[in-house]
Amino acid sequence: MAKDSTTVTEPDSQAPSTETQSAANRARDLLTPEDHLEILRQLYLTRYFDVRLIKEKRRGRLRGTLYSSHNQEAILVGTIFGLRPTDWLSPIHRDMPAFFLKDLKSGWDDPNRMGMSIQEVCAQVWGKATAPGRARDNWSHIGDAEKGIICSTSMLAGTIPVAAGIAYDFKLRGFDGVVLTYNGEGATAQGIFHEAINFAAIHKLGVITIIENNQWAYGTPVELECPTKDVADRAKGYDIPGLIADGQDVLDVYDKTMWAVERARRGKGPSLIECKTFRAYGHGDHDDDRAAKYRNSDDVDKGRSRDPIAVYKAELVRLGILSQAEADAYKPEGKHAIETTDEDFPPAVVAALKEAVEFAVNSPMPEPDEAFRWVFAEDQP
Amino acid sequence: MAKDSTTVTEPDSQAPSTETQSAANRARDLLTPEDHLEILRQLYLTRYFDVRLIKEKRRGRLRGTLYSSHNQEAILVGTIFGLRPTDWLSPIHRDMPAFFLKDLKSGWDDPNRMGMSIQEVCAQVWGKATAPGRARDNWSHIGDAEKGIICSTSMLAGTIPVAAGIAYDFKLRGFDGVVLTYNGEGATAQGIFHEAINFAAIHKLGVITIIENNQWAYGTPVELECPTKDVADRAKGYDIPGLIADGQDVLDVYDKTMWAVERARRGKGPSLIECKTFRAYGHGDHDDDRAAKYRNSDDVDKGRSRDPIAVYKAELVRLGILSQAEADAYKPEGKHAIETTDEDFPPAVVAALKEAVEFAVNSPMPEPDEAFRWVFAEDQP
Amino acid sequence: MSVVAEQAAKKNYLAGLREALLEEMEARPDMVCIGEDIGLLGGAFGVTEGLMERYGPQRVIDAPISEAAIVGVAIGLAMQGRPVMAEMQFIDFISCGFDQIVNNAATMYYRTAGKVNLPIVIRGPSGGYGGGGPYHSQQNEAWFAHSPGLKVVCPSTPADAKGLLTASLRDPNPVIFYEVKELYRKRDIEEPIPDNHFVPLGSASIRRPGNDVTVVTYGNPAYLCLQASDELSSEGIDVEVIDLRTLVPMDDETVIQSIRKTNRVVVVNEASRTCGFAAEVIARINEMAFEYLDAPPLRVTRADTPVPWVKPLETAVLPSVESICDAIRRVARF
Amino acid sequence: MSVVAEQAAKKNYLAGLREALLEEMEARPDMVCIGEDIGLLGGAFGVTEGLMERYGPQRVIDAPISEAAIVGVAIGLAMQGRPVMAEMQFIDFISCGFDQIVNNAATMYYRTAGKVNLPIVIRGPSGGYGGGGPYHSQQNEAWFAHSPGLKVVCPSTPADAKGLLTASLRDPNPVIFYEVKELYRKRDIEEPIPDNHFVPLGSASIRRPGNDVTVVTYGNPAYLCLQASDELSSEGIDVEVIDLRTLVPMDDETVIQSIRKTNRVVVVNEASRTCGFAAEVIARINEMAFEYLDAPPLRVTRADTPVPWVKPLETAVLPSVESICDAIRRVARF
Ligand SMILES: Cc1ncc(C[n+]2csc(CCOP(=O)(O)OP(=O)(O)O)c2C)c(N)n1
Ligand SMILES: Cc1ncc(C[n+]2csc(CCOP(=O)(O)OP(=O)(O)O)c2C)c(N)n1
Ligand SMILES: [Mg+2]
Ligand SMILES: [Mg+2]
Repeated sequence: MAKDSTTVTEPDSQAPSTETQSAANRARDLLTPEDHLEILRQLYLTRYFDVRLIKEKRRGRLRGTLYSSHNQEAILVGTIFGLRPTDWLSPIHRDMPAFFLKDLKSGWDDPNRMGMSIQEVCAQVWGKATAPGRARDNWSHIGDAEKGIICSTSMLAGTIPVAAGIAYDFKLRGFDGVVLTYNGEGATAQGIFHEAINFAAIHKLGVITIIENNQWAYGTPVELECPTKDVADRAKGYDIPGLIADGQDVLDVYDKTMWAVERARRGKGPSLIECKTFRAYGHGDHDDDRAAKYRNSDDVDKGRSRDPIAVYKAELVRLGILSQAEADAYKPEGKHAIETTDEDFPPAVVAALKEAVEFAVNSPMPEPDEAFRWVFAEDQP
Repeated sequence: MAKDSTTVTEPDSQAPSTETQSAANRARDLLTPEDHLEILRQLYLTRYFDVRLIKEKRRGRLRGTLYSSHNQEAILVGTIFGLRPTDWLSPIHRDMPAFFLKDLKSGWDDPNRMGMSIQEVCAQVWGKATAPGRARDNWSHIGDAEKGIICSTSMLAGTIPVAAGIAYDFKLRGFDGVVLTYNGEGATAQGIFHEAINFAAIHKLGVITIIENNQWAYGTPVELECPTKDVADRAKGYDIPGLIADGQDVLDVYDKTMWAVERARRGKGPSLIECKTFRAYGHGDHDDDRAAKYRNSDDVDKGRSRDPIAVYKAELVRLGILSQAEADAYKPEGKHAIETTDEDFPPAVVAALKEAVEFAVNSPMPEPDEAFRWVFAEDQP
Repeated sequence: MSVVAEQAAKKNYLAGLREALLEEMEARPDMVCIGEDIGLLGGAFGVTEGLMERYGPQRVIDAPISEAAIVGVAIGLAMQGRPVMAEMQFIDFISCGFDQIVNNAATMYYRTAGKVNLPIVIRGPSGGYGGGGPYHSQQNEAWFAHSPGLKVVCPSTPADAKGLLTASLRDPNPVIFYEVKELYRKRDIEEPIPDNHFVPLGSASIRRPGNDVTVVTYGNPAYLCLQASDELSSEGIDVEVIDLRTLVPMDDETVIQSIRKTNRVVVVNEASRTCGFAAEVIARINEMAFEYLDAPPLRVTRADTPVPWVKPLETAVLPSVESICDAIRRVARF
Repeated sequence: MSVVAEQAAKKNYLAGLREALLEEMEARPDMVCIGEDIGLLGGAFGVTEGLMERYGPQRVIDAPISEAAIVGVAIGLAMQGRPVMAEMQFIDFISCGFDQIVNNAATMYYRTAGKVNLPIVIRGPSGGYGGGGPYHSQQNEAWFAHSPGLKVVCPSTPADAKGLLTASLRDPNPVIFYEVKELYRKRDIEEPIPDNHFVPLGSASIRRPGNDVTVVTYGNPAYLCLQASDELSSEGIDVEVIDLRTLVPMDDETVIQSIRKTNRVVVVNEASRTCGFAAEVIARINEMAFEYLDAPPLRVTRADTPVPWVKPLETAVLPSVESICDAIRRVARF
């Protein structure tokens, strides 16, 4: 997970690997100080969203399973920040914040933005009729074609072919959009992962596969899911770039993503980006206690030791964008979710969640009769 | 397809690639002159079997589709020749001769040998009760656990996980057997290909995946099935050796196979061997005419120009194992199947087939009532 | 029209399918076809012959041998509003794309509460009687009939082939379309196909009116049932043959009406028996017309076995004119 | 035995399953278990807890997330004579391994004409009522009941869970074993389980004898049916509840016997309606006991929808005590 693990596999002969390396490190140079502050704000928001849900869940206020994204925020923020509103996403169970992070730059409350609002996402978590899909499926299985988010099933890696279909449509239309799909390292063992990336590679589609390698797939370590040294090596089987990013470093994730995105926009096809990170808690909240059985606590401490918020703030101080005092104003980093308090987060972030949770709580449940609707579409006009 | 395309990818750090290269070229040195003559005999037999079936099929004497192995004989003979009788095979539609080639060295008629007899294979083709499986499924979908041959379904690549299961059993028993599975280059696009090789690689199982890259999957060229330069590159996604063999050169196929087999016997896990060849005719006999629509005849001529029998005989002359006159005694090479005559093959080969076909023709059909049997096994004692 | 001209206008089942595809591809420039060997080759059976020449390799995709990806890609294209035809080279291979169909395509409209519908037709050659063995003879429609959100169609005449495929391609929902490959080029069922032929999904067709026994069927067995009816008419049993054509949604009305008249019914499907579609038809009849039944509704189906390859074995397990006659006689004489 | 000791001996459904696995693993050193997270973790629900500690990672394989490979590897192991337990983390994910099950495992014995049988149990948590949504609530047993060569089992009590899993693991055929996850730790169904408990496949159990209406069911709805029976007894309707326990092979005898007595039947399955197993039961009843029916056999099933996540919606589509009572009343008063 150290910075020096950062490598780029670029089989495309037009782009020699040294050039590639530097290209992959240059995207961040275009970020303005405002961008940096927005990224930090998004990291806080992502963390706080998770923390809040963890607490709500513990208090028994939520149904379903919470797959915490704690410690993996840099992957979500770093991959999404540089996208265009018209690009597509397909998050998985551990990526709940991705739904609102998409196009968040357009403003948290812009109803026309190409991402979901935090309200909508909370409505989904609380299972309300105001959720996208009216809470007919749970947690992260939401999508919205108008917002450029694929609605996933539970079946891991199952949205990659859908992403390929959307990217194929882009190609037919001459549109240079990209589709990012998220997958755990465990999901790379699925057959559909192979079929879909194979198809995308053959047709040079703008599909970018983000692998959140948090070392564990539920109770199974990565070595039992993937035989290669790095999960990124899977890319070699398709002659596509397999990049490795430091998943704790939002700027490294951002660089690698932008490199792959720009390449895809130029019609050069898919990439795979392995973001190395570590799952902070149990697989889901139901697994928090059992996880201690299969994960050694030293490893867990080590895995959590590079908090992405801390890593980024240090960089911002180094860049002179934040003073040390500003960096220390809010300090959720390094704390267990339930040890954090609202004071650890910027008031605007706390307020945004408060409002969203209220919206969710006050939203109506779907009517039972809805259950029988929308099995089939009526004939279109 | 030239000899110089012969390369070995050996990610296993214990075996540096130069050593590997020579290892991969040394297996043939252990062959005796008798072995060489047996290999030649097997090439003739394999060709003659196919030729005979093509003719029978044209005369309307056979049901089902014939997927000719013409021009691909070196792959079958070269991969099977060095196996032990207790190793397993899983041939596909184009590998009909593989069933009798297995353990053929033990004698064509040895009832205890660990391969099927030519009689049995013909009985299958003719759909008779004397076929393994009593002709309940067609052509190549036969198997025999006692003979170490997996019974396949039609679903391409679907036997690789079964091979992995058998190899896992070997591992549990401390037995150093290997399992060879055959797949076209097209079949490498299937999800199960990925899942199974991934599993085999994780557990270092003795599964060797032979890819018969004959450039076409039915009417689809390899570029539309596989995005990598060589199909062997698929291996890189699993950190297993991906070897490339000249599929027209039985000794090169033999060398590469033996290298992978010996490696597997040492517990170092699976390999993939791409054998580059060219499909001589249509996908199946029903496609012979239509194939001209999608395959340019120059390419076809070029693809067929290095007949594996000719290539091998030239080598045997060079080695002094055959005189030129002996090499010229039988010359099926370079001829279209229906242009060959029985005089183009050694009399023993012709006689063996004659006897087998007679056996098949004279064998009884299964009784209709059998159709209702063997859906469920009775409780075992 | 002279007899000669009328003869010339007769078309086979496969031609009906091809016409539907060509016309829809022509009429809707956003439509895409995807499948194995459908382009350069024109399909294993030639159903897509000429499509790639006309509409190019971008709209007619020669897919890798990846049934699951074919369906998944079709979903993505359909989400973008494109009608998609996805071919399974044999419908037997649909099992390799099963998850994407039943869990992803079937439920998308439901999961998005009516926001995203998927105009996808997954079609392919199906059925036995041709000696194809276990993996080239399946009619596995019951799996999909049991998966809410999928329509399921199976035409048995050239005109229905065209009319139903057209309707399926225009339907906003995913449709699993079973083509009967033994009928593709069958000469004696050729018939003229009206221009712009469209057969709405969910309407059965009475292939033969009759008063004594209702036979409900679809696909290839429709012809066996017609033959059986002819034979039985000489025995004084007047059979009504209903070809369901669409299984989901099923035309309950036509079936129930018929039973109110005949009070006797036999249901024939060529798939294996347990949990086949015939069982569903019988359950519905019980629910909707129990009082009208004067005899037990019987099923004629394939035995609960795979379809064996060798001809006498295949014949033994599949419905036959004989087994259909037997069942009809039994209910007629009950 | 004192009350206390007897209390202590009561076991839950999950314990029954675990015992069966542990005992078979102990008794048969060649047996192998394979599945996602079954080893280090002990299974998502703990059914395999302790197995890896006892039998090591070679016999208890933590498989990659590859349902198709899990089944395929199980086939290879079983071909070598090993009994195999293959876990699907949720039975919903079985669709990802569908082809290997229906085309490979199910038909191997048939295709080899009785030479290769496959002692594989594919088991996993199934069923709704827990708010799992479309992908953690399925009971997709009808797909497999429709695939000849597979046995299909679904226990509803702790003792049956153990006895049937033991029988399944000893069966020489592939068995798809539906565990009802809502029953895993349900306190009020705990019961003592006899030592060496074995329940032969293919035998139904009469959970409540009665004279007026037969209710045929299995799985979680068995409890709804029992509750409904209690309610209806106060209305003077005496219900006999039959828990099929095994769907393939089905115990026709017990069902038919009961109907000969009651002349009325309701069939309940929690899967979606069309082509669900209830339809099969009704078709068989028609074939075997039509003359005994005094009322139409009715079905109570899930609506033809996915299982929605939010509780009121889930409740709306699944069978309930109320909907079961309604159906029973209808047939009782017919
Ligand atoms: C096809 C399929 N099989 C099994 C599961 C059950 N499951 C849900 S999450 C999970 C582990 C995923 O691990 P990974 O892909 O590494 O993602 P992570 O949870 O670590 O983010 C499993 C096995 C599933 N959702 N889909
Ligand atoms: C899962 C699956 N999909 C489709 C088919 C139909 N099919 C049979 S052979 C074939 C082409 C195979 O090409 P390749 O793997 O290159 O082998 P080759 O025939 O060239 O030897 C296809 C598509 C199949 N058998 N299985
Ligand atoms: Mg993970
Ligand atoms: Mg090929």
